[in-house]
Amino acid sequence: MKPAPFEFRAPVSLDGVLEEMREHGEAARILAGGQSLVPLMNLRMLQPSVLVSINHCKELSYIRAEEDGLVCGALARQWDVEHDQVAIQRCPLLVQALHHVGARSNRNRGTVCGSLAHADPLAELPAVALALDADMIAASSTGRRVVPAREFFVGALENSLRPDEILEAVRFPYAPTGSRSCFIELGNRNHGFAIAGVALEVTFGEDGRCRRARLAVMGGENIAKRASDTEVALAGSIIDEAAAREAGRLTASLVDVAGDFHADAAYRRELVAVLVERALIQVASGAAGRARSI
Amino acid sequence: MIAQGHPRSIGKHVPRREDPYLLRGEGRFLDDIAEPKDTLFLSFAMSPHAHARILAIRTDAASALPGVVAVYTAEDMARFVKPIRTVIEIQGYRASSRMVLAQDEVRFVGEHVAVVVAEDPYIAQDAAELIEVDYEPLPAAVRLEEADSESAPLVHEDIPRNVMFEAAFASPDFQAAFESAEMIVSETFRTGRVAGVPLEPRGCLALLDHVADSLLFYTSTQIPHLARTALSEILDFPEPRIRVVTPEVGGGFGTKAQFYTEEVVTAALALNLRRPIKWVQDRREELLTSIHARDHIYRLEAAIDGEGRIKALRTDLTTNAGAYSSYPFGCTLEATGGARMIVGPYDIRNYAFHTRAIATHTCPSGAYRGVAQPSCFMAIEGLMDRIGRKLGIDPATVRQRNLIRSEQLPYTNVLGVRYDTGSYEECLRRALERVDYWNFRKRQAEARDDDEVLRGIGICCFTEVAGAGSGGWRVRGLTKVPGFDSASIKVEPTGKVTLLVSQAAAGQGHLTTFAQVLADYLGVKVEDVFVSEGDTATAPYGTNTFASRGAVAAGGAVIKAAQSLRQKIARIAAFLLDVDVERVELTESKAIDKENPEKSVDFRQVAQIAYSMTSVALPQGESFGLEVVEMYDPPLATWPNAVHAVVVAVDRRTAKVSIEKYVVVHDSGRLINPMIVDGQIHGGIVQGIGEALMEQIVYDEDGQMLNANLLDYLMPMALDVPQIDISHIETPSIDALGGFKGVGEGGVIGAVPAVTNAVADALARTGANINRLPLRPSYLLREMRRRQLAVDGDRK
Amino acid sequence: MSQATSLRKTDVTLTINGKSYTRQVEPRRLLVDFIRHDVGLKATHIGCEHGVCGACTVRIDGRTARSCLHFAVAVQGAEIETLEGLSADGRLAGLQKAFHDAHGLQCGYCTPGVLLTAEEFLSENPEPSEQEIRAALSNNLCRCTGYVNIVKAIANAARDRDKTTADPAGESRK
Amino acid sequence: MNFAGEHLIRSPKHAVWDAINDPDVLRDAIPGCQELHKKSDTEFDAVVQVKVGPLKAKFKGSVRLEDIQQPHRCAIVGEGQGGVAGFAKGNAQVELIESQGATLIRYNVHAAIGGKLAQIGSRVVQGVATRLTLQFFENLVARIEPGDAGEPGPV
Repeated sequence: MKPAPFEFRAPVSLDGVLEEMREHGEAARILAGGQSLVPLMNLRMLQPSVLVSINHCKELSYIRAEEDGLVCGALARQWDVEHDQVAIQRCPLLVQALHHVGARSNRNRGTVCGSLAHADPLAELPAVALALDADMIAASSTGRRVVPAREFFVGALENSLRPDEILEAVRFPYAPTGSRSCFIELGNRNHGFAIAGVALEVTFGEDGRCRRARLAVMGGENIAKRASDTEVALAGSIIDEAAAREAGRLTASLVDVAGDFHADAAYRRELVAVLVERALIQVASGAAGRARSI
Repeated sequence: MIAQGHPRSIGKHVPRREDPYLLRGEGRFLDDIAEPKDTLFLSFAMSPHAHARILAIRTDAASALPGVVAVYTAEDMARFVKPIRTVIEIQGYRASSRMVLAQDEVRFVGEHVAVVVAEDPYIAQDAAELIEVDYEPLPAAVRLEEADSESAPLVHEDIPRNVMFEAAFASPDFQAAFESAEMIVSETFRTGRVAGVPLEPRGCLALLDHVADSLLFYTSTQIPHLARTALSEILDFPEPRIRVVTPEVGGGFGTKAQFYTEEVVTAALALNLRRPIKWVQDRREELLTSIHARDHIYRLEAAIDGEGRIKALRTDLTTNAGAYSSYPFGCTLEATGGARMIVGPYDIRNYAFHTRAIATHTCPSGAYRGVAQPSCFMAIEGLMDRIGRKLGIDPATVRQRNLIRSEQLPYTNVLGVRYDTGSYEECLRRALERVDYWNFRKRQAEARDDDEVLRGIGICCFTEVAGAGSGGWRVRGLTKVPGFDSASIKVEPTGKVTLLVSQAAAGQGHLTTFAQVLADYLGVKVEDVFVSEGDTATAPYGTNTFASRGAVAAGGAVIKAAQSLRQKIARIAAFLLDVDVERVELTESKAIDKENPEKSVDFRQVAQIAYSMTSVALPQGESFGLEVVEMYDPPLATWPNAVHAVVVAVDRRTAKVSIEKYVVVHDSGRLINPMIVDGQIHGGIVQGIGEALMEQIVYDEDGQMLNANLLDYLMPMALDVPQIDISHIETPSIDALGGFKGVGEGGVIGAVPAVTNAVADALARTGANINRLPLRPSYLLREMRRRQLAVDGDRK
Repeated sequence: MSQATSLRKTDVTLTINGKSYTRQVEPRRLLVDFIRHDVGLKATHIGCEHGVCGACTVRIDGRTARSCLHFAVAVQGAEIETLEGLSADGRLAGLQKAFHDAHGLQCGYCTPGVLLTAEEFLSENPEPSEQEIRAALSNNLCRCTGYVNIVKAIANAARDRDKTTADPAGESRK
Repeated sequence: MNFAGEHLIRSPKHAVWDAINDPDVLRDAIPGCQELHKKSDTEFDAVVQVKVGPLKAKFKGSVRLEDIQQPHRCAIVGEGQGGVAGFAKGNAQVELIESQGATLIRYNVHAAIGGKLAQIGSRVVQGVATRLTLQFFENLVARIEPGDAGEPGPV
């Protein structure tokens, strides 16, 4: 399929981009890497009348280690974030998830913010943003606002940006020293869209008990979801096989899953339970990615 | 008879001469052909309904779009195109004809309703979306299980209960044998609908030669000659003025061995508008409209003795024909194929089948690699395992007791089909050895019940129908499929050899393998042979490329032509060497005097004489030129056979299947190029792994396809494929020239049953009965849980 | 081209394989169509147009990318490379020979995309394990070869490449 | 796609029944409904704009009330042509049950999509259909309950 016609804008500054969004808003879409957007345009499911490319806005292409987190600009390519030393050291969950995002050639061009704004129910990065309470920096010609991840993701392919806003950057909080994280997903094929996935970060206390667990799960027709009840249940406990299995069972009961021809609802629910259990065991056994303080 | 003393080329791993230009990206596939500046492009409007009456089609908005030249509906096309009608002369078949665009009624989602002709493919698609069609949705017959019931909506008014084809057979004393047996083992098997999905979608380019008023038609096809004849009949345009040229083809697998409506529309509009027309299909259209396959239900009953031998077998087969009978193989090929091939390598003396092809409001089915054999062997090999489980005999032993023994060959099976040679027992013995079968069974017995991983082993012993000659097609009623293939050999004046064959490769390496055959049988250096095929203006007429026939039919034609041309070359060489013709031997592009080999003339010298280009005249009575064309009709069929043995591990908690070991012992008779044979087996196996584990074209109950994209129609990628251990046994055919048997479809035929049996074996401990495809984790876990609930129920 | 569409057309200049091409195209013109039909470089193939199969893989600014997921107008100023360019200057010679020797291709439709993917992978992973090769290839669809000989060809190319490019200081190895 | 659910509405059964048959109420309840004209007591022409993130599709079609057993039960049947995107149809079996002066509205919905929407977006569209159904019944509840029910809680 060939895409439908559109007008093309390629402003060279953020202000230029925001001006275009102010003018066109509803009818416009931002083009960054295009790895999620263009397939829908080629299949003519999505026919924006104005496409605003940010690829010529050098000021949006940055990965900055700031005081309270790693900030990725709207043009930060997934591959660059995946190989950024600070990200590897201090945001291991983000890097682990990026390994699963599409093919290498998708990650070369796809951006972190693009994947977050697209909010596909089975995309890995929204689950990570929710798990880590990332902050989305929304910019418009009238100013900026910070949207916490739990308020950013509304539903399948839907975020809470206003029509004239763009996702200028995302801030991933650093993982606490000594915390361990892992990202697991499983699909009907060994690489490609998952049926369910788990983003987990656990901070252990000196006594080896779980001081804080941050867990988000993706698995169905809706956007990834934070499993807060499970986090509360895990706090203060030793993560052994029994605790891991119970946490998996509890999380599965929280997630709303729906069946389709890839997998029925019962299977998705059971898979969420198994993946949470295995993620916890992997984190507890120290085999997971370890956050190192610089 | 091979030229003695000639360094054999047949049997060698000769790297392919096709590779260099493909590796530089210089292969010209259909859409790579530089079309003329004034070429127009097509885009089709497709039905969103599985079954609906067309009330009105408004094309004015589309026609008005700048860049659009014309918009046609079925009524417009009827002026210059006849419907496609698939003729199959077999008892029980009801022909259905199909207009190139839906007329009055649409019968499957994606069926073409109108076509836009525009100056640019983007604009053509814009316009296709402006075509407004008023439909009156009608009830659709979609599920195969219900499509032939009394109340089911009819796909074609004149085909009662949608039964497009029905046939039955019973061997003479079947009933007596069936009733006298000690025990009956029965099972129902359901295989999932899949598609060939070649990486290059279909497409064609029609060019007009105004002067000669002839049509030059490029199309991504496996059947150039059959397509040319069909085009001539449907367009009522003289066949001599049609030239079909096959470009590089990006995979076929049977999908491109059909003749499609879009090919007719492209050619018809070029003739009508007197302008070049190009149509390139996109992936969504390809999944919606290229033939599907394997949507089958098998009900098997085997009457067995205490030892597990099948005394009598009954097959009830229902296949989903889709909305129309595809051209040229129609809807009967899967129905007859599944019912006839299922006896495979087993000594089953009493057999009965009832088989049917049922029309539904879905895309037409057709001949995809293996044609029903992957499904029918999944059924019979699943039954063999169940016989073993019922009697407590190991499935391998059950097979050993049922296999045709080598001393029975040549063997005529219960359907009167002759297996000339084979290695059924030897392939099984070696496969069991290479997969370390008995040790696996030992380890499996020791495995604990609460293991996180369940392991299983699956076997498939099978025969593959290949290289079918005219007799084989006639017996199936496919009289429009000739059966012979042909080869034209020309030793050119410079001594080089031009070989033209009636084939059209899609990656099988024909230019290399046929050169190897000619080199050995003509005594010419393989590098002096230049092969070409796929162009009906040069290649002689033939049946073309499908059903594993290339090596047998075209290979045989090359041998026949070489044997007749050798005589003439030897005579002229004898004249030049002034020796008796018996003393002449052709080898390495030279004719030598056997008695003193240093005395020789090369092919160039012989050719110069034959083309009267030297001072010496051609000897008395000899004709000019060195050219011959031979047609070769293979036997009814050749019968490669193989055994696949597969070990899988299934995660008990997620039901994810991983293949740990894959062993193949294959007998394709005499191998021309073992490297290419292994490549065919690898590709077939991985298509089989996809068909078993993840591939399915999904229609909902309203006949809507839910996965016309590659994110939802899953096929294996590199991470889903195990190491594959292939070893060969070469038992040459005694019926087919050259002893070749063919290999194109063996990989997929063996893989589907072997992987399915391995998974079923792994889960047998949980009580799950695995008998339907694909084996998605969701289905496997549900089956494991079903039995566990029952067990929990009992325990409470 | 008809008068109507020319209204919406703009001049797009791309550098492909080191050469600059300017064509008048609509903004929606996919990069793969610009390369194939507007410039005439036909080695890059279309298999799906929704970013799954990898047949359309090219390099943008030195990195592999799917040319069916980019609009030509949006990659102006970037360095585009296709199989024709990489093949011409010999950079792929080792891989091409390995694919030929190991029968790593049958119909050849996926081959351009596979070669570019393999070249990027090998340049960063000189001594890959078989599993790493399979992971690198896990988004290039091939329907003919079952990937067996593709993986073997890449492993062979890595081994041979290792001999030629390994310098004593071992910098070339990461 | 099938899903079910129920809502308690703090108003009497006959008021809920009247609301379900009132085009003005339906127009407010159906998410993205731009037009709803009465063709007969039980049939309305409708134009509904479905917006899911970047995906927008405008459906022209009809809403019908069928198997009416006043005031207990009826089926709300909607069908719409989405032009190129394909078509959508939904059938909501609705049952009203009196309970202490309030009404429990119980629904069982079967929704189906057709054409390109089904072929390409089935994974995403399923979630959308579920959410639009929930929204419909929440809008209905908000529209029917007397003012003092206050703002509908955060979704």
